[in-house]
Amino acid sequence: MTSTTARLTRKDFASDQDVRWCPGCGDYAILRAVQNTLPELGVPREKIVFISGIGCSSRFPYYMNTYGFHTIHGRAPTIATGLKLTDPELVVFVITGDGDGLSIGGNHLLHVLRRNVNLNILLFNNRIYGLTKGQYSPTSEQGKVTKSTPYGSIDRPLDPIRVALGANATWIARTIDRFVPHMQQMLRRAVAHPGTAFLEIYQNCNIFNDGAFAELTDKRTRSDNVLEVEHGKPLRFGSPEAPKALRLSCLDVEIATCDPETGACADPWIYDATDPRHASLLTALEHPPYPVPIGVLLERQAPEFVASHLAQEREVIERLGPGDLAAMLRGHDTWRVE
Amino acid sequence: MTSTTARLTRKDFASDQDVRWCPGCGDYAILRAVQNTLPELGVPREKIVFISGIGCSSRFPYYMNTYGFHTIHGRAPTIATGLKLTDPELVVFVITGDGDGLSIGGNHLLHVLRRNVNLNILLFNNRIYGLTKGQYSPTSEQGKVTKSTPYGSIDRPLDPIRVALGANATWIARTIDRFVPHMQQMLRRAVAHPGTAFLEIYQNCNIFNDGAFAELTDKRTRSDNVLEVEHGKPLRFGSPEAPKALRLSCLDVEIATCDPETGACADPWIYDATDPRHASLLTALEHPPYPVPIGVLLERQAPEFVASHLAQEREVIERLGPGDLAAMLRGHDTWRVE
Amino acid sequence: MSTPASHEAHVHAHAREPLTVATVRFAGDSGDGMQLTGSQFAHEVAWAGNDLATLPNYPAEIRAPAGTLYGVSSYQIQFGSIPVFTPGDQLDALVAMNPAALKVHLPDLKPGGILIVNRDAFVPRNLQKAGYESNPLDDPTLRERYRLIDIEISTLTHRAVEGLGLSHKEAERCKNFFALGVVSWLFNRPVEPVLAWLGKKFANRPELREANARALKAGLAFADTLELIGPAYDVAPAHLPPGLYRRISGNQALALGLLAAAHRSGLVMLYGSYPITPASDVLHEMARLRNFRVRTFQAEDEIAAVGAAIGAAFGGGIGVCGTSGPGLALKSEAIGLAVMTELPIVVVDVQRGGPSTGLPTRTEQADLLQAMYGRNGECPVVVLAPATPGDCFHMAFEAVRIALEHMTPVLLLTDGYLGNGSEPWRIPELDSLPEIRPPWAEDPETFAPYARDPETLARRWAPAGRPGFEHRIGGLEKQDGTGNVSYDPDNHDHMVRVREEKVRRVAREIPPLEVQGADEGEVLVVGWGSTYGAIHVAVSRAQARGHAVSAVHLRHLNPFPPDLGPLLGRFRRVLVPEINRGQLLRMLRAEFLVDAVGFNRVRGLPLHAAEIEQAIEQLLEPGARTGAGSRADSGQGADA
Amino acid sequence: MSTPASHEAHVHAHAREPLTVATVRFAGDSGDGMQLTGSQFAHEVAWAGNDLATLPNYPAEIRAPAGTLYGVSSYQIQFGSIPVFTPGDQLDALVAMNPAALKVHLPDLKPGGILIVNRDAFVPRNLQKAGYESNPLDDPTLRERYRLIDIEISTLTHRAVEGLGLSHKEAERCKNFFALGVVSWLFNRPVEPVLAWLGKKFANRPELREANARALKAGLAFADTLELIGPAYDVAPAHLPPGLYRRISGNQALALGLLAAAHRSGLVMLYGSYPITPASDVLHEMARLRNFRVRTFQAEDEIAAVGAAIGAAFGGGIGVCGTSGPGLALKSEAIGLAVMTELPIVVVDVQRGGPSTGLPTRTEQADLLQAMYGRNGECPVVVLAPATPGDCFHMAFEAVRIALEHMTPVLLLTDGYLGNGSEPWRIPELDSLPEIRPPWAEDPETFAPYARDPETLARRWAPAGRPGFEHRIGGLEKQDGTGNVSYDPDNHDHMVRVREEKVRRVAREIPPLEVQGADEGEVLVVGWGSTYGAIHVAVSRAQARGHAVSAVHLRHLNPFPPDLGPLLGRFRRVLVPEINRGQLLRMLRAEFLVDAVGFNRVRGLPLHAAEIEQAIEQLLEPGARTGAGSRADSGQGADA
Ligand SMILES: Cc1ncc(C[n+]2csc(CCOP(=O)(O)OP(=O)(O)O)c2C)c(N)n1
Ligand SMILES: Cc1ncc(C[n+]2csc(CCOP(=O)(O)OP(=O)(O)O)c2C)c(N)n1
Ligand code: SF4
Ligand code: SF4
Ligand SMILES: [Mg+2]
Ligand SMILES: [Mg+2]
Repeated sequence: MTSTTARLTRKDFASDQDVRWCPGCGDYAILRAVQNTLPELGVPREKIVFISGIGCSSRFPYYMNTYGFHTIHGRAPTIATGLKLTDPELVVFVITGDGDGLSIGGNHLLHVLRRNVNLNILLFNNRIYGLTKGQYSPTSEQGKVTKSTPYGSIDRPLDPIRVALGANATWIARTIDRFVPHMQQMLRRAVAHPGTAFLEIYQNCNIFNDGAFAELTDKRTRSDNVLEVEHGKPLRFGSPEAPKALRLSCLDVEIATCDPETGACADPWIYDATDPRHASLLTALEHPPYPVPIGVLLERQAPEFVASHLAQEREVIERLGPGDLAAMLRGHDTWRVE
Repeated sequence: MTSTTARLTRKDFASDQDVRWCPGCGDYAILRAVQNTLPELGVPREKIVFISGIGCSSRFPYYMNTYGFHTIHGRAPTIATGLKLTDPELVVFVITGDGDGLSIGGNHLLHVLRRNVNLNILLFNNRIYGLTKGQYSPTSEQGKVTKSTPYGSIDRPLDPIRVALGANATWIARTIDRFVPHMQQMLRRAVAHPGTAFLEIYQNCNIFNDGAFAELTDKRTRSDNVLEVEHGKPLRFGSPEAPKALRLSCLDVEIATCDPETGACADPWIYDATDPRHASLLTALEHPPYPVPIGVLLERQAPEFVASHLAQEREVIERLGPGDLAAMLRGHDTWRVE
Repeated sequence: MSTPASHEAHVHAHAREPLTVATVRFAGDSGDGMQLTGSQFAHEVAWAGNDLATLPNYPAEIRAPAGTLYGVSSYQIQFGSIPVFTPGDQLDALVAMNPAALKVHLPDLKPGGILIVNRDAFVPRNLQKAGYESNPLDDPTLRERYRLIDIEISTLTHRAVEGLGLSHKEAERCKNFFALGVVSWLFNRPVEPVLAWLGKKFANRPELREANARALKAGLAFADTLELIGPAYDVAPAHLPPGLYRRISGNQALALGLLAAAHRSGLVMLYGSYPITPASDVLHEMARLRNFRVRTFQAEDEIAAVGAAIGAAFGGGIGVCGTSGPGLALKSEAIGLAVMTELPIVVVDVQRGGPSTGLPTRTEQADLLQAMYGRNGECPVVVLAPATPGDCFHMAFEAVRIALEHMTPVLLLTDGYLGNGSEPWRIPELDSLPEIRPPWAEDPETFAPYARDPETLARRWAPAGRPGFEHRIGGLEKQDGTGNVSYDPDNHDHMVRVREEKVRRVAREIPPLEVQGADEGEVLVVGWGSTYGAIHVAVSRAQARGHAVSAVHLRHLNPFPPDLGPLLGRFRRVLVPEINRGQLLRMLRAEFLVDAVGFNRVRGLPLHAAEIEQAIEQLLEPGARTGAGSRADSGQGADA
Repeated sequence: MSTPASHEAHVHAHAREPLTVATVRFAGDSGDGMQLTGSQFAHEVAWAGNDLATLPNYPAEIRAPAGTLYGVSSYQIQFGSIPVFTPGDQLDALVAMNPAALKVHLPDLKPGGILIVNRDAFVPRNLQKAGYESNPLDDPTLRERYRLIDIEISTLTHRAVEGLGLSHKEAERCKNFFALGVVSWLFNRPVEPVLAWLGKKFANRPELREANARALKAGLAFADTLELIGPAYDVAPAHLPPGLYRRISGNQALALGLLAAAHRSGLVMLYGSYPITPASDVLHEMARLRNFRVRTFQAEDEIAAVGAAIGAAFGGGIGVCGTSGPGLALKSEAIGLAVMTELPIVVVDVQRGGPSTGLPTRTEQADLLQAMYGRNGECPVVVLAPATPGDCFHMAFEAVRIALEHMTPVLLLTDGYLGNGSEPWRIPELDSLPEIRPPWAEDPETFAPYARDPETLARRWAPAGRPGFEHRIGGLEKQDGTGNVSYDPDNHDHMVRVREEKVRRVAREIPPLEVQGADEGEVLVVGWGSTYGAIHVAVSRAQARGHAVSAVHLRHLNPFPPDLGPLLGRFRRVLVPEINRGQLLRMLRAEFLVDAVGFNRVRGLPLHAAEIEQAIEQLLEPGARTGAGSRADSGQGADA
């Protein structure tokens, strides 16, 4: 029964439970991408754990033949943190939604990101509460008419990526449910990052918010609306017929047209994913007219929380010697009664 | 008994309760600054409300002879939001600490900022839990030795200003307990802002974290360490003998020395508080070597939450007519039993 | 559409047997529209003047995969010419739109009951998903045991809507209206209200209106013309008290009750909520009321929702927040703040199956002790519970009234069954609603934040904004009168008692209990909340058999009605049926030292009248178990 | 520093009266170091071999402004040559370092008791702040009523430390050691341990060590040489069971108990906590244990803390989180998750005064019903409560053991008095600690996440990381055995009963109750938690008067010990003293239908033995009140 990693395939990661999302839901593609990616990691199945909150997205763990925990609304990062502190060897994924992660669970997200616990957080952003049947979420656009906002919502939305930047996150990326190979690449890199990896996944809820990302995924409009970011590469987008690039002139960003023949662009913005200023400037651009960036937007090194904890533990043991329980019980001042 | 605003003085705003902070606590200066500023606002006393969470700082409302509510840990923004939605005319201050506002209450802070409710949030940041007698807080520096971290804390701290930026806040400022006139100016401008005003106040806890901001307040070191930001003005700091300025070369910021004679600096950064990119770049600079900016770091207009709510209410009433309770009770399909 | 109940019934040639009550359940895939079909049928029977009760039941999945057992959705309705108290135990008729629905629901069909199936759905793939080895429709015992009406509903529906240019999928979606037509014919219920509804619903899609109408009529015609069906029925209108009626669900009624209280008190109402099943519909209802100046706030979580309600109360508004069990758990600390600051808020808990996430779409009564005790310190609140969907209106109004007049948080416990279930509701006259008179602070000279009304012990209310009453409150212990922070030991003991007594004095306003039956006898059945109907029916039946059994239903759980103790004393035995493990039971035993026993089934479903009846019978038997008390029926539980 | 109790006592010429017990309280400004002084005196008496109990009491303010009434801080200690169960009711000696301390604490001093004051502090400003019109020291009645020892402590202290180069402030800070010297002399307690402590504490500040030592000795000398003092006392060592002893507070003992359990089970322990008075010290203690591989996590809030504990349990560690009442309220929802997923966690609640923020630095027992019922749904957990500071060790160990062996959350209720109070503690032998054997999943072939141990009903534990046991759990209702999500009504009812029965079976391991006194009689006093000492003393006294009174103290509150019911039945009356409004009382009445009455004082302070004794007497009177039961003493409460 001990799983060996070498021969694992996608199927080894599928549990025996029927998948219970609505037919057509974007969650299926994400599930597939994850199941496709895991065998490549070379991590034994038992060392992988999926921890989720509550929401359609959060049913994810049931479908993975790994360890899994479908917890309560918004609290998955706390449970994942406790788990990692207990067994640092585990590869832990946190599955959350725009409501789970940013509404009720916003604070835990903030703190797990600042602590930089080595977790892989996948936030399925469908800009709606799916499981409770269609209320607006913190990422829903202003004016949205939903069951709880029959006259349009008045809340200004949050951008998960900008929240993560504010929380001092070390690895931030975005992908889209329909872009399976891109998603798989992001998943691999998330796992490789030794700290909290925060991956926002745009996900279509075809029941309550169908087409929220249609412009980004529709073959006809996609190239003009999506910008695939790569570290050290120019920020190019647009169709082959009308290639474009972003150009950074100090703080200002313009859309430059490139030569459709050669593809050449004059002085495009060479993206530096290790520089938070780039992430900050790029994600501040409004879509439209600017394209929506996907890919790894930020990647930097910082001490990981659990590793720091263990290092401190080792240090203290070195300094004080391993704990002596009997001595500890005795304390400093004792007396004997005969 | 109806208070008239014209003749109010500082004393009118002091309640009859003994102030119960430790002698020497920075909170006293903040209290004084607030009591000094309120009479200038021309707002009758009964229209002013102080709402706090829990912490030393959160005892603030008891000392103000206005309406006041010392609520529970971290939740003041939620109570303030409900209050404003009920009575939009009130001028509401939220008093919170680095633990109250950023640890347990981080999520409410995030959401009140994004909604842009017209509140004035004063976050007393002493980088420690005062009331519970000295544990580290989310703003404590890494490695800090406290009661709960006898071997040094391993958490990476949050910067409240950057959290506010991530939350899409519309007005962000910082001041220091010792800088009373500056604080008063910030308070006036916070109240004037028609949205959530977020003011971080560095506050010395002389019992558990004494001297946390000493470099910034000490006469000898202060001018080199503190940068007073003003919109449309160059970012200057340093002593009269060695004046300095920040210079922005595209994304990079350098410290430039200015002419001590004339005070002239070549090409200083002219700060634009309406541009979040400026706030973002400035607050990303590490201190030291860079100075700590105080003043209004960001100020922009966006629809205010309660106003939007009321506008929607008016709109709906215009469109549907004022609600008719009898008709509402009847609904659409009735039948009569004789 | 105010239509007399004596409407022109659909006339058929067929001979009809009169029925006094009938129970029908529509069951099919989540995607088959069973909730809609059921509620349209409810609409018909209401329009026909019957009394009725409904029970929607749907899976936690939004759209569970087609054909699976867990994806089955159902809607049950009992209707009659006599008062109807429950959605019924066993079914007179079952509509099963696919094999999974048949598998799940057949056990509830009475022997000889009507079973309508869509034969087209009984294809191998579906049979397999439902775990059938062979097609059950081909099993002769099915026809022997039940009156099987085996129709190719899909085929006939497609035929009916031909020529309207519908896609295959769209056409298929009309099949529930065909089934509705068959059932409407069988029970002779009028389809006019459905046709009217279709007209409104599809005002902009005339082809869909036409298609559904055709499917409905095809069902009617099929049933009417083909002779395969056997007897049909009729159910005369019920003798409801005169008045204007509508059908209403508990969640709707609750929203209207809150609205009425806001109207009556003239105050701003703020409804703060974070969506949660089965309470979200209250938020949806409230959100529509912008033109009544009702303000809704979809908060970031349940704590923010109750916080907003508390803020509203501090500002002189009516602070209300609605949630279900897990949300109530999160609000615990903040409700304590409202208790300490003696601010009037109403917290609605539409209970669902627990613990933890539990069974989110099912009903339960297991939050009573949480409502009573789920806070740190001695933290008493008023607890109310409506008995029926329509009663949610009255108890919501009562909750606001008590909160405002007594300056206390009030917890209002409904449940998934009350919230989603519906019944005919006599629309109240606005003038019949009681006044609401908060204890406003009046004189700034003598004002003190914790000065109390000597009668109710309510402190005076001086909302922020009123000149001359500036004051500070908070969660630390208060000196009585001044409201200053006080660490004085005796003051604390005193205040703990005052808060307790303040809640207790609400009892002075509780109307005398209405006992169903004599006010003394052998067995008193005590219930609360949504078990009202089942208990009522069970007790009626026991009474009809000549037993000295009575029932009383508590709508005020804290404080208890003052006449409850004496009443309990006048019966030999007390039975407390609950959809929990004996929570009211424990409260009654502790308070009155009465050797009450519980009848407890925690199945996520309403209790059945029949099982309560049986529990009553058992208690009437000579030598019925005693003493084991609160654990009466628990011994056999742990069969693991 | 393992010193025989028969140490060389400080020898004085003075004649000494022997005492069996004495109660002393040190009181002064928050800045006067009274907590330190008191605990050093406790240190002396422990070293002298007395039994003892302590009661620190400090304001919620960190450093309240000097001289104010609310800024008074105090530390009380009772010590004796006989077993000591409480910190004492009335005082034999009071040290009042300023007028405010005198004003607040004088009422507790026995007539004729010793009153030591620092005359230097009785200046007009301080007198005024304390609300004295004139100097009470000049009021002759003070000298008549008490044995006033009126010393210019500040002046004498400054004189004693002269020449050490201390600032005025530093010198002034030594005055508490002068007072300690006086008290040590009066009761003939050895100052050696204090001198040793000073040596360690001020290893790097020799001038401060010297100054404090001089002040202490000056106090001793002052008392010894001046003849103004009257009789002095001696208290012989107590006859404690033989063994090695230390003094320990409840919070310390709790941390050590957790540590011992981690050690015994060999598992990683994660202690997650968010600071809160009076539980923070447990976090501080645990944080020091890094070299034991105990991991502490200061979470962003209480929900994150319990979440981390649950995560630890999922990973095969011991998940513990500690908090006080408001934090427990916040954890409610998450504890429900641990119940549903049947994961072993321990939640510690060091109770404080409530409701809401309440009286954060005071003690109370008002979270029992919250611990029992403060969650949505039927959500049973094991509830334990230690009886004394030292017992916190054993019950913390027991909590971990039960959690791990029964796969259940355990709530451990201590309180501010237990947590901060201290007593001599016999250091247990490591070998005497029981083994801890979690129900590990063993065979992957037959493994199912909810397969149970037939004896305990505990499910098998297969922590994440173990090959072959991969599985998924969560908060939705589970199918028994497989652990798959199940909406099946009967399975739900079954699982609700299994979770209940699993907790109930813990009762099989509860040792027989130890009854203080005969196991039948007139009155049984039932207590739990920190009231142990007061009840013990009260019952002893009543027994000494010849009354048929016994006591039993519950350390297991859920489930109850199996022999509790029969025991209750053997007494005519049952009295339940609690620092709440009758919470255990309500549980006992509901469970056993026993007409128990409560004695309830909610003053933020431990109960006094005398008042319990009086309540016992009242109950013994012929015609003592009956029936009113749970509300026995509540009528007079609401005098508003
Ligand atoms: C404490 C609590 N509050 C509310 C809910 C109800 N609830 C379940 S999921 C959800 C939001 C789901 O939205 P999201 O996180 O965006 O997930 P999605 O369903 O869209 O994938 C809510 C409000 C709950 N389960 N628990
Ligand atoms: C629910 C809850 N958890 C914990 C506490 C304990 N507590 C009170 S104040 C505080 C933190 C105070 O820190 P901060 O907000 O920085 O305020 P400061 O005292 O430093 O001004 C904590 C943890 C509480 N009162 N309530
Ligand atoms: S409701 Fe939306 S998010 Fe949820 S399963 Fe259905 S399609 Fe997916
Ligand atoms: S503990 Fe610190 S923050 Fe609190 S009152 Fe004292 S000095 Fe101020
Ligand atoms: Mg979503
Ligand atoms: Mg602080």
